[in-house]
Amino acid sequence: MAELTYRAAVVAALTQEMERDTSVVFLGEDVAAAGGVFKATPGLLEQFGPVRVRDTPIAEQAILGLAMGAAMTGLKPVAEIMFSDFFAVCWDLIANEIAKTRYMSNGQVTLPLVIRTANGGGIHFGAQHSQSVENWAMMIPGLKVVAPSNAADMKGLLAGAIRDPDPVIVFEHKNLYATKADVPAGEYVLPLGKANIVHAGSQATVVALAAMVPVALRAAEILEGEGIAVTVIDLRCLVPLDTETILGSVRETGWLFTVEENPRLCGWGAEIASIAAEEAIDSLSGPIVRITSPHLPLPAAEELEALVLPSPERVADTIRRTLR
Amino acid sequence: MAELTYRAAVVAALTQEMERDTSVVFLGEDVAAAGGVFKATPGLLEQFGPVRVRDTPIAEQAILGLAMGAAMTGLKPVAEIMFSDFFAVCWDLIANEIAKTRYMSNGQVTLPLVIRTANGGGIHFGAQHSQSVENWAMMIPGLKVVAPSNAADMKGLLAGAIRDPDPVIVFEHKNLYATKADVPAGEYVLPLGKANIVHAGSQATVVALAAMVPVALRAAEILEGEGIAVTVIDLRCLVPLDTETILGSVRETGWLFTVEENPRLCGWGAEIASIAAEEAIDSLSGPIVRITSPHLPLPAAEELEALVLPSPERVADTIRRTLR
Amino acid sequence: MAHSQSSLDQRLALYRTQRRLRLFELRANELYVDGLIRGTSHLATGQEAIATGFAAAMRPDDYTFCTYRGHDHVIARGVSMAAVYGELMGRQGGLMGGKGGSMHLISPEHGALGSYAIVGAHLPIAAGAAWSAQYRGTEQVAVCFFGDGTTNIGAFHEALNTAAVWKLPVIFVCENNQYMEYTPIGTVTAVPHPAADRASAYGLERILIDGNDVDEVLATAERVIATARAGGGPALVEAETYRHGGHSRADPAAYRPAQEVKDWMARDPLPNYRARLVAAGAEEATLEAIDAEVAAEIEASIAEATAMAPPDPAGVANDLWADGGSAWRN
Amino acid sequence: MAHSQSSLDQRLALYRTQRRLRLFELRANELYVDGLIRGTSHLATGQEAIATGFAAAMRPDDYTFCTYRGHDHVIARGVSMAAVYGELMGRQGGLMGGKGGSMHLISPEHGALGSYAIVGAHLPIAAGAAWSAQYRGTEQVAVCFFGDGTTNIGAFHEALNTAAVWKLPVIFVCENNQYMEYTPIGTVTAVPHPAADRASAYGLERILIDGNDVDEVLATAERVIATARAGGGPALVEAETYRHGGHSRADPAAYRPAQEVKDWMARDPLPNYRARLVAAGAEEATLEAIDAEVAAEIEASIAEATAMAPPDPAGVANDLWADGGSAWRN
Ligand SMILES: Cc1ncc(C[n+]2csc(CCOP(=O)(O)OP(=O)(O)O)c2C)c(N)n1
Ligand SMILES: Cc1ncc(C[n+]2csc(CCOP(=O)(O)OP(=O)(O)O)c2C)c(N)n1
Ligand SMILES: [Mg+2]
Ligand SMILES: [Mg+2]
Repeated sequence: MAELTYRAAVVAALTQEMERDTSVVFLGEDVAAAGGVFKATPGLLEQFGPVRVRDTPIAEQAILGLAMGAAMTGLKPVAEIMFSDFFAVCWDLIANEIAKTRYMSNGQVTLPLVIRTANGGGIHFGAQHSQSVENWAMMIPGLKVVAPSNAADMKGLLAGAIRDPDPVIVFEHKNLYATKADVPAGEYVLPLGKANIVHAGSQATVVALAAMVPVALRAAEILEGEGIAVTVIDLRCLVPLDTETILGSVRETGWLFTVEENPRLCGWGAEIASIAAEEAIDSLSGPIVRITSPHLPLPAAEELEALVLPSPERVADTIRRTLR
Repeated sequence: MAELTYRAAVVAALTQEMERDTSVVFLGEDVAAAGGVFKATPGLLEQFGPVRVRDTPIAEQAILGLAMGAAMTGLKPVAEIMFSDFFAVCWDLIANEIAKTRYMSNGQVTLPLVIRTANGGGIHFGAQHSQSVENWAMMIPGLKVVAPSNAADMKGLLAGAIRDPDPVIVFEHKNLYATKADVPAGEYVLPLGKANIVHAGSQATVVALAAMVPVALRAAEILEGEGIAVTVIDLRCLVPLDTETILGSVRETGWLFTVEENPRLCGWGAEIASIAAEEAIDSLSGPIVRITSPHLPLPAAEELEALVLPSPERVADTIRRTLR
Repeated sequence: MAHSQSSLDQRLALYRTQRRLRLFELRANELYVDGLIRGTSHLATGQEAIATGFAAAMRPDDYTFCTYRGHDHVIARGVSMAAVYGELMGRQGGLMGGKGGSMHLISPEHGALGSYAIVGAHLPIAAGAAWSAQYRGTEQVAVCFFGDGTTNIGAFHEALNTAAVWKLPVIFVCENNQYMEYTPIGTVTAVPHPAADRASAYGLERILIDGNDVDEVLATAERVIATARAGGGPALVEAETYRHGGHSRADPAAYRPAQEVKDWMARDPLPNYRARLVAAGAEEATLEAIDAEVAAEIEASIAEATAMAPPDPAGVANDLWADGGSAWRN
Repeated sequence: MAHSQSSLDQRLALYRTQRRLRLFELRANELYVDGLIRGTSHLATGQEAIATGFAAAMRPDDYTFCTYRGHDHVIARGVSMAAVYGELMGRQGGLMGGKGGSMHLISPEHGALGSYAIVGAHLPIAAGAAWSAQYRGTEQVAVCFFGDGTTNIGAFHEALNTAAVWKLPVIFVCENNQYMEYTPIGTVTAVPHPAADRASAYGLERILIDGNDVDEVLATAERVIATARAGGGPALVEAETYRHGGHSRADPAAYRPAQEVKDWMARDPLPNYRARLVAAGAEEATLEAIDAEVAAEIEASIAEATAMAPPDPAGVANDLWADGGSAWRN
């Protein structure tokens, strides 16, 4: 165990996998010489050289095309898209090419690649650099979707994503890069698709992802002080989705809340709510309530952004009001 | 009243609006001289001339940039994106620029524009020309979303979309272009955001959209033959969403089914299910069941495509099994 | 002259390939009319010399990337015509078991790394395969075919610039058949030659050739591929040609001036090449024998495909993931 | 010489504008350090001559499109500096009430049609405003500013080709400050001059100018704008310049060679232009008076902005839709 920041865990996972497998290559904008604009990849160029760690032009379609073509022909590329908002300029490569090619080929090709991207708000970057777009990826068949909430998961899940034989989107939350956690020092790999129960409580199930996990945990503490005990599930992955853990908990508590950073409509929580409303309806003691950002672009000013993103207080209030 | 095809209704609406408002202009690939690859816009070039009806290069980002810049400066552009799958190559213009600019500007600019696109499957075009992507648009704050199920609605809703002061995405279903319906002959404009109860029945509420409306209606007939009476709601619009009509019906019937052409995860039905599970939970007599395409790219072969898309039989079976 | 380089036997082989591609599509079109093939398809009738010349210059382990108009490019790499017919008919024995369809033919074992139906997408992907070859040091080359209309979309620009900067072994081949779908390329492009006139924007040589002359295509292909293989970087080739038919099944191509069609039909690569071979000393009998063998081969593959079973419903949810399944939950 | 065309008074006005832009950003940077401004911001210190020269050549009803590095371009069109400071500070009185932030400054009443933070996106949008002007017959021109790194993304290519084919009154101005974020442009671009060397790919004239010489910028701007206004179509201008600081608040710009920085600092547009005006007969006292007036104006606008109230929470859900609200359901 060593205490690492979330951003240091990114380098740790990339280093671990690049050391063990020379077919792992890494490319993106300002990622090599500069070590990434979020300083999440320093030292890789120095350790693995300019042939394996490459700076690209500002051309996201080229970046993902390079990654896809390389994955079709024996490499395991890790591509960085600087901000997840920029998925919009290379969405065809993600949604139409990378996601669909294996199925359309009837299994003739496999695409072992990872797309890393900085996702989410909370740092006052405004509407075009702060989106939470995990649902963009979740809705496309053929993509696996990972969103770690802490440094240990970042190391293990990014390593797991690189070893996974299918395309995996790894959402790194901008607002978590500076957070620290104890991270296993040696080789550390987590399987995709296993949620994590980060707080146990019998009265309600609260499902959260990435930066909303600490928010939900804080809300759980607030409620605990009032004698309300809730379970907090860190989903970790949206695809594969650990419905066993979610439904198992809901069947025990009878209440389901989702805490989503995304604007409301068609967020990942909607999918989970619909699954529970079909498969656990008899266990529900009351409404399924989604706590999300309102359906708005994210405003830039600190005070306005804070009003839009779910806060521990809003989460606690909503749960309190609903349970009573 | 005159019987028109769905594709003829597109021309009828465009003609009606271009005749009354010279600020309405129309652009896209092969739309002018050729009248569109789905033959939905013939005659417009001849009637309105090459200054208002323009063929573009294969450059979807340019098409939507032209539309957005024109909308910011006094025009009401209607842009065609030939297949909705191609939203992926211009997604930044749709999701980051067109949708967010009014809010980011604090209301200083208004974007009265329409994006028309051919959406959906059923004609064996394969995974990259058959997607149902209404949820792609629904999940982005700042976009209104329309998807007509018949020729009359196509004329009224496309006209309504052109008169709407905000960006509206109009999904035209490929598999409906040849269908016919009675369409009001004179000026005809429908408001956005009003769902339509197309079949009344007290035992369950079935919500459908676009090409899934005839599928749901056919299922309702099958069930009627067995003495099961269901209500079928044609949503018509996803944003604004007519939750009054949906929840009102669910409160009466106690059962909610969605019929979605999209692959399952984060489809529009998930959002509706989550709304009902929060606001109508006490009225529910059983599970909310979503009938969707499985979470797969759409295969090309006719037999395989038919297995993936929801069919009247599958809808009827699901409802029958659930209600008993 | 370019073709003096290749022997008569080689040139008879080039004739045979063009003949196979031509007849494959003419018969495919008839199978549509007969209702044996459904969905859509995009024929390259008239453009065979480009696929033929490049395929002849490629190593078996080189990579081909093409578009929805890709039957020729896939077959020219040695893929079974029966498997392609089967895919067009949507059969279990089709190249992709019916999952891909006409627009997405792919056969990695033949180096055919896919047919892409979103304009421009495969240019950066081809660059990626070339990057992989460069990284692995295999001296493989990727050849990427696309149309004139594709030169106006963003992905073209991103792929060309990045490939040039990274000196990737990729050949970008613009098949300029004069039209996007129904719109003449000249009306939507700022330069007369959509690819050749843009080579300088990527520091590349301007290469404009007659895409209906297989000898010229082959000579050019050999030259640019040799350069790329030796580490000299990418090339952008514009090959002028013409679609004999419409854009797709749905298109009668009525928008084309009669004189233009007439002029281009006079440049049909097949009869012209046949005449050139005769002039170069080939026996009529030899050519007729080739025609007959090709016809027999094609009828046999149609029969084989027609006998294939429809797709197995049980397989519809297979092969989304590498584990062979498509589960998104536990 | 270009500048002989403009009178001394005009040139003193150009000096004043550059001075206003320079001081606005130097003070903004200090306000960050003081914690009065949060979030991010991208300064254009060293690039003022480009915004100044073009703004001086534009008609009040012409359109400006710029990027996240857009303070100069918006202020040069006459937008209140207090309103811009207010937006950077996230105040209710800010240009967009705090909703947009530093990267999205917009003021239609001044012809400033937006600052865009996704590289390349605003090039086609600027073409759209130009199309609208062409359609309405107003002889307005759109001027679109972007960086060197932006020339390698797809939207650049689509916008340039389409604008050229439609002969749109739009001027594309590449501010080549030698770097994308931290990566030297030469290492990721296939040609030495990312914009100028690509003009021919769109049938446009090659225009490469010293972006640190406001007289040369103004002369070029007047020429290309006059052509566009007269229906002569678009232009692509590459103006060479240099960022004095890093890409954004987060960047110390340590990656830049000391000699390179030194050479470019010697080309700082402000002291050089000041010296040129003195040589041309301007009084030191006149220039000092301008400096003092600008300083006073800026301190006053900072005071005004600092006094602005924080954003009103009640307004957070306003103005998504034209009806002033953001309802997605009934
Ligand atoms: C991004 C995108 N836009 C539009 C289309 C629709 N489309 C399919 S083929 C085609 C014309 C392509 O023209 P060209 O590149 O010249 O190739 P050709 O068909 O002539 O071989 C168009 C516009 C598409 N498939 N993808
Ligand atoms: C599509 C996209 N990719 C990447 C970025 C991140 N990014 C912001 S500014 C920038 C550099 C742009 O360089 P240039 O065009 O030269 O403009 P400059 O910042 O030098 O003014 C990058 C890569 C972005 N905003 N949008
Ligand atoms: Mg063509
Ligand atoms: Mg730059």
